[in-house]
Amino acid sequence: MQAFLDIFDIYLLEAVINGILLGGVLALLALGLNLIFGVIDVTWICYAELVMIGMYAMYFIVQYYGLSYFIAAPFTILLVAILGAALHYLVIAPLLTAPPINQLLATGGVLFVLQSFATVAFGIDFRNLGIRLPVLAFGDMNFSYARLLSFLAALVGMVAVYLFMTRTFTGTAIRAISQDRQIMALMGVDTKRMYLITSALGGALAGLAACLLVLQYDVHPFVGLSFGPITFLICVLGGLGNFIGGFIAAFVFAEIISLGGLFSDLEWGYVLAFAFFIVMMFIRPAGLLARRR
Amino acid sequence: MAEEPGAARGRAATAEGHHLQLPVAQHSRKRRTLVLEVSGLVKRFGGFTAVNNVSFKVDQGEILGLIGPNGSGKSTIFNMLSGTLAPTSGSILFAGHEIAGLAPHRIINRGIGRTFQIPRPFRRLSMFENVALAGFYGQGRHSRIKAEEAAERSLAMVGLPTDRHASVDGLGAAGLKKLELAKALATAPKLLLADESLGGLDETEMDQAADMLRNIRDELGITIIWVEHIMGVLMRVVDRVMVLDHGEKISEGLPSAVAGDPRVIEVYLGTDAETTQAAAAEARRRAGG
Amino acid sequence: QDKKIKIGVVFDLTGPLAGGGSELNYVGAKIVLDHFAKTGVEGYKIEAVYADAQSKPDIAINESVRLLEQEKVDMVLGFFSSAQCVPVAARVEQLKKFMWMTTCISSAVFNEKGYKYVFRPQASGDQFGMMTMDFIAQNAKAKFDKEPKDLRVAIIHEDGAYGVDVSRGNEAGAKKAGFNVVMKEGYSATAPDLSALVTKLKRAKPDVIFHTGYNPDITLLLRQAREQGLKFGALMGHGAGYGVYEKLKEGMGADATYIFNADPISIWLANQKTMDPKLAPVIKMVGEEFDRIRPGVAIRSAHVGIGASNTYVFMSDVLPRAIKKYGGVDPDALRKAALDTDIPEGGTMLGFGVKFYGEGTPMAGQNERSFPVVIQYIDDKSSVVWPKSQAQREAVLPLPKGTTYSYQ
Amino acid sequence: MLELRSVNAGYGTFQALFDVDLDVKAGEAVGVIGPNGAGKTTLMRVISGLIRPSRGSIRMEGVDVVATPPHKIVSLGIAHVPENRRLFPQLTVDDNLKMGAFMKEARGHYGERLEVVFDLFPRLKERRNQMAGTMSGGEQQMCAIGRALMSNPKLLLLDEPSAGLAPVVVQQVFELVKRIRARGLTVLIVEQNVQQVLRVVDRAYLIEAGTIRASGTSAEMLASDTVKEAYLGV
Amino acid sequence: MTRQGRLAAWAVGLAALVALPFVYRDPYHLHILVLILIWSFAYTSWSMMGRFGLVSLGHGGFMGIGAYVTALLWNHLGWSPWIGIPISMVAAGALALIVGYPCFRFRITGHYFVLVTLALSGIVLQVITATRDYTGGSLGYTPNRASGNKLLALQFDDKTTWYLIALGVWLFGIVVWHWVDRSMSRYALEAISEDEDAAAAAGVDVTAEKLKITLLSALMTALAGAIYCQYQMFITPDTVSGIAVSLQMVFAAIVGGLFVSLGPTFGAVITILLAETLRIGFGTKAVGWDNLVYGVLLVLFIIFLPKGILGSVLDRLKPQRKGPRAHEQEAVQIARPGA
Ligand SMILES: Nc1ncnc2c1ncn2[C@@H]1O[C@H](COP(=O)(O)OP(=O)(O)OP(=O)(O)O)[C@@H](O)[C@H]1O
Ligand SMILES: Nc1ncnc2c1ncn2[C@@H]1O[C@H](COP(=O)(O)OP(=O)(O)OP(=O)(O)O)[C@@H](O)[C@H]1O
Ligand SMILES: [Mg+2]
Ligand SMILES: [Mg+2]
Repeated sequence: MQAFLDIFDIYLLEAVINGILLGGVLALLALGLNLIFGVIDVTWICYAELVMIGMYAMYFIVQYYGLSYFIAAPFTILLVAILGAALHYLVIAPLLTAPPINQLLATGGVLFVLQSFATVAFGIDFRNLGIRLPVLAFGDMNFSYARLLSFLAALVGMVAVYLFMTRTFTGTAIRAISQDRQIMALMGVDTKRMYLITSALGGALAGLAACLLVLQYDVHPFVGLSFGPITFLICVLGGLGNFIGGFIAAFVFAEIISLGGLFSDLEWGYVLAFAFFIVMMFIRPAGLLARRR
Repeated sequence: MAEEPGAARGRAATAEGHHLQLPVAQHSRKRRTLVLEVSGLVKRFGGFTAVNNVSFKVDQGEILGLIGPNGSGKSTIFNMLSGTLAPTSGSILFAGHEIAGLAPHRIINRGIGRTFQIPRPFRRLSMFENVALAGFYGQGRHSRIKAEEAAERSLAMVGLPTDRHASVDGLGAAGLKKLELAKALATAPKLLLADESLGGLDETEMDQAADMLRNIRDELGITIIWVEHIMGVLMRVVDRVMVLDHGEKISEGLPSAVAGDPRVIEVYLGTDAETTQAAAAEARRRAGG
Repeated sequence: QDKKIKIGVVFDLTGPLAGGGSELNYVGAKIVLDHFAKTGVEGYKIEAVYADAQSKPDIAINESVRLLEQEKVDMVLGFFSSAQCVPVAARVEQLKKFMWMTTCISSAVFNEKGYKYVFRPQASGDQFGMMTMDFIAQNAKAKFDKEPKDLRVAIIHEDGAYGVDVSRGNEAGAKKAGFNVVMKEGYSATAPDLSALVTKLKRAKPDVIFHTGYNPDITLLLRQAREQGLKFGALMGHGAGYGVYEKLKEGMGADATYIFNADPISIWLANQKTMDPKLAPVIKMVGEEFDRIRPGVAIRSAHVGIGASNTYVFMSDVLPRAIKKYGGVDPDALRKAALDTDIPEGGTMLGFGVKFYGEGTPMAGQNERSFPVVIQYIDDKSSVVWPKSQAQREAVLPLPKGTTYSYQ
Repeated sequence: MLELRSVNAGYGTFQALFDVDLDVKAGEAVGVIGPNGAGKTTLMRVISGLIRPSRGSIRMEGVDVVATPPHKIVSLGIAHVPENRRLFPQLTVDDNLKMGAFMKEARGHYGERLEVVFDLFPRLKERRNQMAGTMSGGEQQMCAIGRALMSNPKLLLLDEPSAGLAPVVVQQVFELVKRIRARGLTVLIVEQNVQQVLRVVDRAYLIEAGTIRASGTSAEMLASDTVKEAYLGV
Repeated sequence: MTRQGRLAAWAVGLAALVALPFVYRDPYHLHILVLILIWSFAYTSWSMMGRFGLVSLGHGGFMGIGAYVTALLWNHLGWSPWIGIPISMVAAGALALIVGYPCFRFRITGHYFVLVTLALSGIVLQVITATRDYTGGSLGYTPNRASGNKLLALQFDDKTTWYLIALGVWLFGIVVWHWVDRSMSRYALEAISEDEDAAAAAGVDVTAEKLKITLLSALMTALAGAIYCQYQMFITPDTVSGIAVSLQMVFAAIVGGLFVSLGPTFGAVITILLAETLRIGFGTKAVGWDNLVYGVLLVLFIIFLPKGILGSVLDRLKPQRKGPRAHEQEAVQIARPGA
């Protein structure tokens, strides 16, 4: 009983809230991927590496050119958006009719390219933006502004993307495109343009994530590896293309990592999260929010 | 080996002659060997009831026509009979055994074959392999040789080439429907569920296909449930008709009776009623003769 | 015919470990090798063949095998990560070739392996861990005003070979000193979030945190610690990430001040008065070369010195003896020469002496005279604070009031 | 309105259409009949730009269709209801209809058009939030026609609209074709259901093995021996 | 080529391969050859199911289990790999069944399947790391050197022996591949990969067929892991387990060509040789460029040779093997499985 009470202290609450804040980070990352992977059914294994490039962009614009963070952010978002569009144009477009595994592979190649490009161009050093935001303190509990910011961005981004996808014609077309590409022309949709728009949008969201991540993490060529796989799992756990589901899944995942890590070694938190993912796939194969058939 | 479609037709014609002397359907109905007994079948999708408390029986050697407006639940019933969907409730007795909710491959091994409304060929396999696959697995994975024989027989029966390497890609709508049928036949079914085997065929082909179905029943003694919207052909072939509307059975009986049922005319036949009745009458004439 | 020795040099120039210090080691080693390449050693030409292990053990194995069997090098030198040293040492021993490790510190490399051809002048990981514990043990009463059993210590480490080994030393040291170990935990250096760890630390309320990690996990941990309001009395780092002050400073700004770090002493900090006088010009040379290659670095990393000094020991002591006394550079000559090595304290740029444990002992091949030192970063300078013999100033302990992490 | 001159088209090395000439005048309903694999669907695809002719010209109200990119052809006023419906199965009925009104010109009239379509197909209104893929065949056909009407086309291409529909619905579809015409739309319709289609259209073409074999008014076609023998059988 | 001709070609090729180490003794090259053979076997094992659209990113897990279980049994219990390898294979097989059964039962396909298996390899990796008191964590693990019988311990010092072992194992993989290719199961699995419902309607027990091939593939992959461990005498979670290894398998198999028996082998040859040459070629002068070029080449291969190198080459050699398929994509969209 005593052991039980020991667990329910203020630190548990802190861990819960930190889980939520980590969830914000993950949700932000999952947002763009969900658009690409979930909605238009294109596999960007190198998604986290786009974020990495974005983080470098932030670092260099802020550190080298001395521009303010808020000027650097739109630049970065634009840059990664262009990168996303280029990725589509150069790599994905020729493979649209090939099996999805070929996309996985080609973007896997891009992952190598981006990592080694970063190594060659920016070196192997870990770089830090050096901006340290204040901390919000509630008694014994403290929360970082950087994470609150990501949380808010994720929330706003999720709502915006959701509305865009469901309310606008372009959004609907984006959702339709993966289901029947050939017929899109009959609707008056320029498929190529639609793909480019979506890819740029996905890239822009990766850029947004980069802007906020750079406040919390060091940049190095391999930073993507810490996030890539989890982000994919989150998209699927929430249900592909389901933005609200993805948002919630990010929090569920983050809580498991956070609380699992509180009670045991950090790895077991991950083991738990992965196992949870697998089990959930069996129980709710179409995502957390889907009704069972 | 490859048989011309015409050849199949020729054989169908002989079968018809044979039919006149010994009406199999008539004969077996007298003995009343039940093949299928469905009672209280219900299927819900979320809050929507697609099939509502449907019960019916099918005799050995019978061709039962299943008709009804679009979305009335015909394919859903087929899906439940063949195991693709599990019923929400109700019982399905096939040859005296409960099969409701069994896995599809179990049901096929028990002897229920089906065709899909929209043909689903395996494009990575040759035509022959498509059918041989069904022959092997549909008959309980016994012998590869037997499966290949079954494949040759079924392909010949529907009038497709039995060449082992012929690709599926060359097939048009009619060919795909035939392939569906051949696949179902290769599983050596006792009961065949044919879902819109005529859709997309031109009129000559429709007649051919209808002959083929009858032929299958007469020659192989396979019981058939047939879903179709083309009344002119359906009514000529079937022994009995069942009508669904909004998931419920609204009429059942001999083609002529059903074709005259005002409710059926209202929800389903519309101005087609007359032609349908004519076709039904022809069927009766033939059956009665 | 030319007499020459071909040396295969393996470090990580790409991948996560490169930034963690491996590449700086490489620079140090290369400076020394280039230096000797100009003059040659005892009439032997020096030819170094470099390879990049890409922070992956299997590539380290492949490259070593290739250098030995394809490039026909006479020996391999280098290696930063213990995860690479363990398998490569086994391979080299199997091939009966000679291996000189400059860096990787895990005691698992030697422990009970009975190697004959593998040598390491570097201090082993558990020594690092013991050293910092010893330092705190000697200061507990004076600085914390606590009995050892009341002093709460937390041991956290990245879970690679390096972190695990150091933490073992920490644990042994804590036991010896009689500290209250309130927490001991490993984590993966690539973990995207360490807030759970920080929460656990908060709950454990340690006086001193013993941390072993690379970068960026150190920056991440300390950033999250700041954000979550973790307070403590002192933070003891153990080389690797803590050895690169630049990065600490970049990530934490002023909070990097007062952090301790156990490492072989930086060659530029070593007490030159107690050192063999002929080493001073070498230190100067390495420093100038380094500045030429990497201009504008505030504190030259200890990693450069480690690579340089440990390579220098081989080039200036072992190699000449092998040639002169044992007639060549074949593995057996090198082995015998290494076993003869007997450098007193103060005989290397890192301050320690060199004498290898002999065959038959559990740690055969390990330098028995090496030791790390504890330094403290204060106002962008690092100063040795322990051991007493090397100390350059009094340690600031515990963290002064008003600093971010101070629990006072 | 629509004018095809010696159009040749095919798939890869396989040629499906040979020198096809075809005219549709404004306000007319024209049928295309022919056996399976004759090239009817190919003809429709060529008109709506899904495949490019290898030779020949296609003009819609004088505008060269061949030179127009496929997604712009809709704005010329051509809407195509493809064979087998080709709905977006994972989108709701509403979203499918929305896709029909994707064109800039059509977006403004989205509300009105939706009402027109729901008026024609009340069933769709009941099912507006159902995934199109889970609807029955007939419902899907309604949705497909509805989707095409959303763009407010001048010319409607229907590829076997009655396939798989219940007799009443088939009648409704043909009724609908009449009503659509009454609204001033021009219709080009491919059908297997020869008897019924000849009752609604003004003129028809018989196509076989990729070439036009016969053409004429409905009455002429009904009387024609070629047609009779091939289709009206019995 | 006729059947006899092909058999003769195989026989000659094999004889040459067997003779090779006795003629050509360069140890480093033999080392690379052994690695190529072992990895070829692993990639072939992966393609066993990969070719049927069952894209697994969990094979790193199976490989890790094969390697670690064998080594752990040897070090802690002293059980010879001759016993340890079968046990490790059983363990990997059991895991494959535990995860595979619900996956197939509940129709987890496509992206969902890929990610479930990805999570699986993540779990294996983390568990190996977390149980560091036994497995050495990310430090890696070394099987103890045998003091007695080398054969019993499956430890050999000379490369020729290893080369022959690896060759045997690789050949075994190719034989299994052909055996599956000829079996009725291949029809079933091809059918399943296109349309599960239709396959089920043809009488195929979809779950069982998928489980069988998954089991086979997992067992073989575990064997590959164990052999790799015995040869390298060292394993880390990163080299034999986890996502990176799984991805590597997919890469090589696809680059070589999934649908031909020698495709994965070809993939291993290409990827390993390419990586080695690039690394050695660029050396330490242009650090990072090797992976950059490797990545670019990978992308180019996939874009221009989508069926894999060997697959595309064979296709070009006999173009009309299966007729034109250009319109395939147009036709498949009509009915999605599960709709
Ligand atoms: N998976 C599903 N989820 C929700 N509703 C479904 C699903 N499958 C079918 N339905 C609905 O159930 C009803 C019956 O469908 P079914 O396909 O059985 O009709 P049908 O009688 O075969 O029609 P048709 O003649 O047009 O083929 C339809 O309204 C359909 O929308
Ligand atoms: N995508 C395609 N690739 C290759 N050949 C095709 C393709 N689509 C159709 N064909 C071939 O082109 C010819 C004409 O086909 P089309 O679909 O136009 O016929 P149809 O008259 O519409 O037939 P149906 O009545 O069956 O719909 C047929 O021989 C068919 O096999
Ligand atoms: Mg139906
Ligand atoms: Mg057609």
